[in-house]
Amino acid sequence: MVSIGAAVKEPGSTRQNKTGSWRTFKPILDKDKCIKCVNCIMFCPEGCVNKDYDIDYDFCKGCGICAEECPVKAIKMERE
Amino acid sequence: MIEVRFHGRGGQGAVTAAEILAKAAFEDGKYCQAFPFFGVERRGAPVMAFTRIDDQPIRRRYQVYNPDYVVVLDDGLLEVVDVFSGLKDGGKIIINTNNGVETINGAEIHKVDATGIALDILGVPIVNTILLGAFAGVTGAVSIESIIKIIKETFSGEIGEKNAKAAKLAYDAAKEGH
Amino acid sequence: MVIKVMSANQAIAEAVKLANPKVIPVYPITPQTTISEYLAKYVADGEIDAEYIRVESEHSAISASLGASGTGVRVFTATSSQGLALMHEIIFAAAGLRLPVVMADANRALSAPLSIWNDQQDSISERDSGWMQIYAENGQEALDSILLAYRISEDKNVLLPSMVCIDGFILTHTVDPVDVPEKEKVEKFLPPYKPDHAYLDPKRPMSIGTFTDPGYYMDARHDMELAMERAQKIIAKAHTEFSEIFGRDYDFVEKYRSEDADLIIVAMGSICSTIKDVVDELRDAGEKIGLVRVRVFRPFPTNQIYEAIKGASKIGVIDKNVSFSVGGVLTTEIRSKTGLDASGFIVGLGGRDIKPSDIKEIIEKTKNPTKHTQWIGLNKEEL
Amino acid sequence: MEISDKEFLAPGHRACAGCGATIGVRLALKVLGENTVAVSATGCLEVITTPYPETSWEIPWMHVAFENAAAVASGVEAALKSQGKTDTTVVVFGGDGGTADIGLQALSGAMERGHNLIYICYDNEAYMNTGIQRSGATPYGASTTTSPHGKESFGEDKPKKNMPMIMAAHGVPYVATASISYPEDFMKKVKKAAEIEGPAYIHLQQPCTTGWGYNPAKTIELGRLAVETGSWILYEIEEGEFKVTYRPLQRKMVKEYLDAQKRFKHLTDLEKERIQSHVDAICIELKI
Repeated sequence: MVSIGAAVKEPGSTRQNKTGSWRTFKPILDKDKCIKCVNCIMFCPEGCVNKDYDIDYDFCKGCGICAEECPVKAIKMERE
Repeated sequence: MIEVRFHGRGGQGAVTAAEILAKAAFEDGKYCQAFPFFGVERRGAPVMAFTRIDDQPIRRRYQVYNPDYVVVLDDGLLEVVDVFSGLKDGGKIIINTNNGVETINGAEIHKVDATGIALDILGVPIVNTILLGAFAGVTGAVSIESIIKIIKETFSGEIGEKNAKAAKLAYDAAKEGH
Repeated sequence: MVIKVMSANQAIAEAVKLANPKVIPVYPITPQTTISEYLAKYVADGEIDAEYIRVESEHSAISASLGASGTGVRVFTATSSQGLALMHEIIFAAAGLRLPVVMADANRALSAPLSIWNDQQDSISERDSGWMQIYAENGQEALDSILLAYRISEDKNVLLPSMVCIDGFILTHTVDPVDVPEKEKVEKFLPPYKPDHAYLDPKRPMSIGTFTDPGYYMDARHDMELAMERAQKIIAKAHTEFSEIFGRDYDFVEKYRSEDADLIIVAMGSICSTIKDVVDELRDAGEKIGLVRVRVFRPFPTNQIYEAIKGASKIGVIDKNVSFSVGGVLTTEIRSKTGLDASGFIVGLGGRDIKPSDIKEIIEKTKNPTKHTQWIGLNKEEL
Repeated sequence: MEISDKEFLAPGHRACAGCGATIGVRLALKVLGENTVAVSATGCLEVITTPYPETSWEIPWMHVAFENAAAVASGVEAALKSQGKTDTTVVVFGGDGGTADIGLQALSGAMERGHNLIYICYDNEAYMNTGIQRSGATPYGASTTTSPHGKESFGEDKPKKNMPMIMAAHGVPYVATASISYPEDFMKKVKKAAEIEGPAYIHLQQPCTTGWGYNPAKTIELGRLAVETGSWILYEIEEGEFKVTYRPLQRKMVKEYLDAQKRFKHLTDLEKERIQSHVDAICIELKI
């Protein structure tokens, strides 16, 4: 049964779709090196780096922007 | 049913006249209908408007082809429009003119120098309300009281008063003419 | 009861004033324009508490209507002809989004060649959009139909937009007496719009106008079909309550001296008034002639039409539209939905005046049925 | 600047890995917060964020069609106003096609009518949703599927339409350009746009990994190169006052930006020089 007008009343419900499976390379953050500059948080297209710098691998597509933009090279992209 | 056709030029108020006549007839307790033959004509071009008055609700919705009365707001139209077209036998024409106009096909022609009255009272050559006064006087199809009431409703303040006065003047002149 | 002499356009504006929408996005187009003007004046005079948006096109008029309706408020817009055609894409979206927008269409011919005068090609061409369509016969019905349209569209069992169609100039610019109902009566008939299905509110975020894959789209469209079917009952109920409150009776079809008629003419809109005069005249002359006026065109009242015309041996259907190489749309739909034979006539395109003699010609031709579409009122040299 | 930790665009959306559009929307919504209604034009963003029965949006969101987002938003804004909900922000996200081409009329109308809304054009310089066709915002020399380079063509042969200046000509109180690669600058502008009464327009450049042809990890780097080379200039026009908001310390050569993308790969040195001198002319005038 489709809702009236195909409206979606559950905000943020794409969370059901775990895009982590799209990944070929996985970002690994070395928290000892991290200087908490927020670059990875700001620039993540998925918004899947939280304020404690934990990466949500359920959604990370492995684009590598975080590793590229990390000023101290604290993030490494590793083969899945 | 009484059917009336107005001939004017764009901007002269023929459509407004047709509507005032309809509203005045309604005020008299009759049923009514008024509508323009709405062209894309601009100011100055010939236009037509129609009014129907009856004791019964009016349903028909086509143009008036055989009018009982024709009102001509501008005698210059005689050159370009057949204002006599379809006029019923014994029909009447009320025409704004200060020239001689010939009787055609036995139609009863009533000449009103509406422009003269308009210039005297209104200061501008707007003749539609004056011809409605004359129409009431000539035909008796509508009361002058209702015409005056609707004129005042349509034009507020001083303009309404002046138009009403002009209409009454034309009405009285038409009555005297009988 | 206040009866005033007014045009159908003013009657519609009066109805809108009574329905009190919160947003009115409109764009002028002949012969709809005076509706926009009356509404602008009412808003300027504080007689309607609404946001009046002077949009830059009809496309934006309907788009803004959808945006406003999406926030859960009542909206109104109006258009005609080219304007409706320009809206076409969003007309479909309005129905698909299930936004109960009410719109007046001043029926006017579509270009080319350019014409500002009446026929019903514009709204008929939107018949597959999911909008309900009512064709009014006069100014009174135009006013009443706007109130009915809000009531029906906003019913949670329907939630489809409505188009109230009035013949350009023949109704839009013709003044005759119209009863403007009291506000209290309208409030009794028309409850406030309180949507649940589409409601942009930060306190309860929802996404309206999503993207569907083949797994959902067809079901969403089927749901519209079901809503259109449900609308039949809702419309009937609204008619009954309207009659109780306002004392005026409406139905899907109006039967005029058709009960015992041998020959029935079927038509929509203002032409029916002229046909009634002709029916009376011919009845007086002993002919068993009747008229069936289709008032609600969508949802298509198949049963009501069938019941109204099945007893006649000859049926003539009049269309002010044409589907080229097929015929008039009302004709073909009546044939296909009722299974009855009917002769089809095209009249009045681009405002050609329809006289009693044209109606009589149609009646005569109906006596000799044909499947061939007949155009009535062409210039002699065209025949 | 106060920036919400909260995400208003949920993950799980169907954007390409490395998508610049979703970065832009995330950053804007962090500034605007939860009391916001968003309207989208048809395009990548709409398709990737609302695959029924799911949505990525955590705020109310509406989409109707491609060319009418500004008109829909006009209706939303007017309706909120009619209900006294004037504290709710209305934001529009339209792509460059939906803004500079097919949606220009509706946008012009909305801007000129003075609705209190923010229109953000997320500009990836071509119709990416339908597969990289040329738009009015496609830059000179870019090869797209409808302006391909070939024996007789070097790709797009017209300069990019100057949308922000078209908006400025409407006399709206706030117009700005921005880049997702300069988030602070962008977010400051979004904040200003929200605070200003009346329409605001932000033209956000947003590199597209698929359409521009580069490694997804380089999205931010490409946006930065555009600005550092002077190919994309960050400025704002506040109440008619023009101000460059970011000046590179040392302007890089445009070649570096062009060579990093597949869409410019075919250009000859001569063509690249032509682009360089065009950029130079503008930058010299603006003292960049």
